Amino acid sequence: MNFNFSGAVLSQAIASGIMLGGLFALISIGLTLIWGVMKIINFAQGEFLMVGLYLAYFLVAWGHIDPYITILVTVPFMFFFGIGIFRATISPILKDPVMNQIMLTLGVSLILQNLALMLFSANVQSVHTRYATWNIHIGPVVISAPQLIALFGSVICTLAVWYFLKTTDSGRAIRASAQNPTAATLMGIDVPRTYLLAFGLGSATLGLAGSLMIPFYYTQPTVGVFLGLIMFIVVVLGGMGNLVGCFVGGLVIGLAETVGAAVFPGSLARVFTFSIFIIFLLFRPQGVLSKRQT
Amino acid sequence: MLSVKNIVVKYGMFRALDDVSIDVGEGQIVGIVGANGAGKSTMINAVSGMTKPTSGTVMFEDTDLTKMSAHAIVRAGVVQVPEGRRLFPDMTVYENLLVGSAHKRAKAERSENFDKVFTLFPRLKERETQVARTLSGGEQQMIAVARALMSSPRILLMDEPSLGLAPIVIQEIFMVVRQLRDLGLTILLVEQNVHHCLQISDYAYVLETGQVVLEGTGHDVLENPMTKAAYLGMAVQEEPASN
Amino acid sequence: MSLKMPYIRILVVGALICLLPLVLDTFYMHIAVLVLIWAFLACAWNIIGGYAGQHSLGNGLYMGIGAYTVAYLVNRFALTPWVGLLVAIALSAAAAAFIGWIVFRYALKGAYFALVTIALTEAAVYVVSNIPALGGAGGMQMEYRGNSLAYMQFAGQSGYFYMGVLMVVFILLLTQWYKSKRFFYQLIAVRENEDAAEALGVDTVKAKIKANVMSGVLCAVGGVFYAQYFLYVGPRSVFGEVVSVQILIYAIVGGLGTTWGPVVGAVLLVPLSEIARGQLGNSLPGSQLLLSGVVMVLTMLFMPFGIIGAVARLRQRWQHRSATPLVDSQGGEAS
Amino acid sequence: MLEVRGLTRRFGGLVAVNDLSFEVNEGEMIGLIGPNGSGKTTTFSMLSGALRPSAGTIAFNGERIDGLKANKVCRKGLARTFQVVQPFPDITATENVMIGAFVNVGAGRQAEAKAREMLERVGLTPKADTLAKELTLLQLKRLEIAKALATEPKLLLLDEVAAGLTSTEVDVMLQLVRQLNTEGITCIIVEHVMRFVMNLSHRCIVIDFGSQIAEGTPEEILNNPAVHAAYLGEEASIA
Repeated sequence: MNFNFSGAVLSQAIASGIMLGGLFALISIGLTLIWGVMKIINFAQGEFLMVGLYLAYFLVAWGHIDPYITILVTVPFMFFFGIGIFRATISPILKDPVMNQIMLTLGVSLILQNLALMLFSANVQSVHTRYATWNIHIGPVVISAPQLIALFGSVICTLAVWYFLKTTDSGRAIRASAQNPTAATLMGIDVPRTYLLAFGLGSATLGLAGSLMIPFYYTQPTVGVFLGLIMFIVVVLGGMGNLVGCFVGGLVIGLAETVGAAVFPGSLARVFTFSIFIIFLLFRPQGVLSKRQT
Repeated sequence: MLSVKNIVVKYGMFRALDDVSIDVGEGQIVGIVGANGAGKSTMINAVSGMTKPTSGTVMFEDTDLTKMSAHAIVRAGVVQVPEGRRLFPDMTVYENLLVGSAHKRAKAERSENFDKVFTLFPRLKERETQVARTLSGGEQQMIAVARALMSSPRILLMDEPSLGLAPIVIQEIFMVVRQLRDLGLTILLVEQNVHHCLQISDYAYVLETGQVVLEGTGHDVLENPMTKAAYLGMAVQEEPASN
Repeated sequence: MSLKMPYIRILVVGALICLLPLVLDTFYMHIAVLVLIWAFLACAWNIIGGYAGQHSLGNGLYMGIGAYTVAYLVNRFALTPWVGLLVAIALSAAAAAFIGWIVFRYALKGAYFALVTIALTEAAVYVVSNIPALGGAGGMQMEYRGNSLAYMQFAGQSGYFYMGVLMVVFILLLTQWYKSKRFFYQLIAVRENEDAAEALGVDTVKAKIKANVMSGVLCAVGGVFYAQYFLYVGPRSVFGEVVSVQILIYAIVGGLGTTWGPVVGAVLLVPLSEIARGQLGNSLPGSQLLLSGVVMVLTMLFMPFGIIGAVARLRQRWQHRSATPLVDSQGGEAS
Repeated sequence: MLEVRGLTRRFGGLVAVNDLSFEVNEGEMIGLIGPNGSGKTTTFSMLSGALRPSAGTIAFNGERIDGLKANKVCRKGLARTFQVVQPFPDITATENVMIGAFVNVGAGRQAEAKAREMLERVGLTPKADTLAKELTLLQLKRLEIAKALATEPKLLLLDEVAAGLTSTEVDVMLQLVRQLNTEGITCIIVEHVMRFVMNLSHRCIVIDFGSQIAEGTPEEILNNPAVHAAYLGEEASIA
């Protein structure tokens, strides 16, 4: 291990960690809604992001559309993509044991991953936009502009989803259906439709993530494997369905990755991230922010 | 207003309701009493669409409720206050009430309904911003009733509102039920608490193992010795238990 | 039916399978060996996933421990794989006991259990990739030391084939034998209803840990065999999520918690995906995993109890229709 | 045989069971009754080890068993049935009972013989090879008893074995439980079907809001005004 790194390295690591954390928070908002709030299991969430990334990639690379304008396409597309997948696969077995849902969505993830492999090959794809070179210097620390935009996007998206859940009738219907589906039905809420809406929205946020990430990230058929696991880690850390917690959880994991990478050699930092996750699951399953329930 | 005809509900082999008919007239409180497992909750759930009957009809004025989904029945004005409250535990009192009035018809009357509910339950106004699960049992029951009222019901189905509450709170709850009737609401009330229920009921049915064994005005049923028998098993005890 | 019948069936099928090398060419012999490897691993997973109902998504961890242990010991100390096998058993038993103790003591269930097991097996990938002595990300090649049982290496595929048959027959006999034992009943009780199991005197935590160890050790044995066959181990080829999913998919498709389910699943799916890889591997990469995904989705949607479960249900329905309904003497109509 | 002192259980702010003390003697049949939500099932869960008491002690044959896990309590000879039947749905009735039998028996063959004997005892022999999920409610309730009996309990906790049964079925169940008692098994019965408890119990303990409000023979209980109030609601009128 290498402990004699300079202050500059550390401050850069922290800055990058915050940027990465914003990214992790952004991709995890959807899962917070789907799994955290609605308790729907979707192990293909990472592959949904992969779909969003590819869509954004093609719009930018082939359609020559500005990445931030692709949002107009990626978000609605992912909304209906999510609804389609939900209707065809998850919804019929929503009442089956949890394990069946896990297996089914793992199957979906295998399908999406390998379809992408067949159609787009295993090559790493990325786009070159004028944004890529925009950097902001704060003392010795360098921050890339697209990453900063993604961080802002993550904050805004978190607030938007929070506002939606808190203040609109549809948002409250989603929370009510999750907390007590029977009572929700008895209050005149069409619960199956509410599930569909929640899943669609959770998927749509990944369209947004795809568009915001593509200027500085890459895409590849297996890009969702690691990022999908990160989403689950962030949601658990954030405390299942807590949107603010999700943001904090994203930052924690982002910092763990970059600071870890400065300390541990090679990709061992990943092990550090996983360890944080397992320790949290065992000792503080209610997440970073929530108080322990008695 | 509500008329249940020859309804049969089966859980597997078990007949929870076996050819039961009841009628609820407009502006009445109709009580259904009976011991645990007599089929009272099944009755309520069959009306509100949560359980689909094997045979028989449930008519609400001119609509056949057995053909409608549960949430559509609520929108039509038949609203249940479920057993054990079933609040949305992590939402505030105010949010619980808002969820109650989320469908179109109720949304139009949302502000009047709020006024009505807060006049009936001033205590809920004070607790507006508290999370539902932190409230006492009695207060939670009030939220459940208030939440149902928010969806502009024409008939209210109440399933054991006194369950697990202290005697003084039970009194309060029954007073509210009577008040609601006086405001013109129709109520179907299912209860284990026989005395209270029958005292306020205009008409009542006694259920035993899925069948109506007695019916009449609340007063008549209360005075009938068979009512007690259905509960404590006193009359039956005199027979030899062997078969 | 005699009580010995299931054992005889396993032995007879095993013996018949031994005739296969007479008719199969090299390509199909390779597929046959793969079928045996995956059938063995799926049977091993079936103990914790099928019988105890704890769907571990991380059994690649134990397979990897087996494969890496043997590869390292053979390469570094020129030991015979048989010693490696023993060490692998010890190591995997320790790992499975420790992980089981932590996970089951804290009563992790459902998605949480799945996630922790994935995280563990994925963590193993990153750990191993960073240890130069284990070949890092590139993995380890093993030397071919000659056709000898002592080296667990064979010139042609038939040596591996017979060894694979022995292993699968062994694990089937073991499962069948255990089926009448207290331990397996306790596992099934845990799977079906944990509270009720506790109330009937079953120490559910202990039972699950034991099952995890049994399953883990057998997966490690499968890993040893895998390493000896391919003479190569790599972080992603024996550890990680994809491998772990592959281990369980055959059991799930074939029929969870049945003796033959994992074998049926492997026999049907492995050749399909290998042929897909052989035919389409160049033009359409990923076709074999795509196939796995489709099969998994269809299984969950239309026959969640797998092929064996579906067949049993069909047979039952057929019998029900032909038999006159029994009237229950006590459960008559309410009076 | 069983000595309960000051048993208390709180859930957050709610006191489900409050300072409950009672004794059960060998060979007795005790009815534990009270209205819905009065804490009967919580009491059972504490006795059987499924739930840890917040305070108080439970001694079984002179040995403290409070705080032991359910499987240990069961092996000491205290078995329970569940209010909501808890079968192992995907295996046969015999196999269900075998799991209980394995507490004292090691070999599969013996366990099976014992399971069949228990099924015979509760009158479920015709359904021995039926999957548990295909049984009717009455059969499941019998299975529940057979499973508990297979562990060879000295004390049996019966949680609402008659609830949901038709009156003919209640009679059948009544005979079965009485038979068990004459065979020397001590029982505590939680029950809503009053006819069932009143016919079986030697002694009844009545609880309401988690506290004991009366104790005595069935006749005494039936004539106790406090019990009437708890069950029927107070006679006070609503002004």
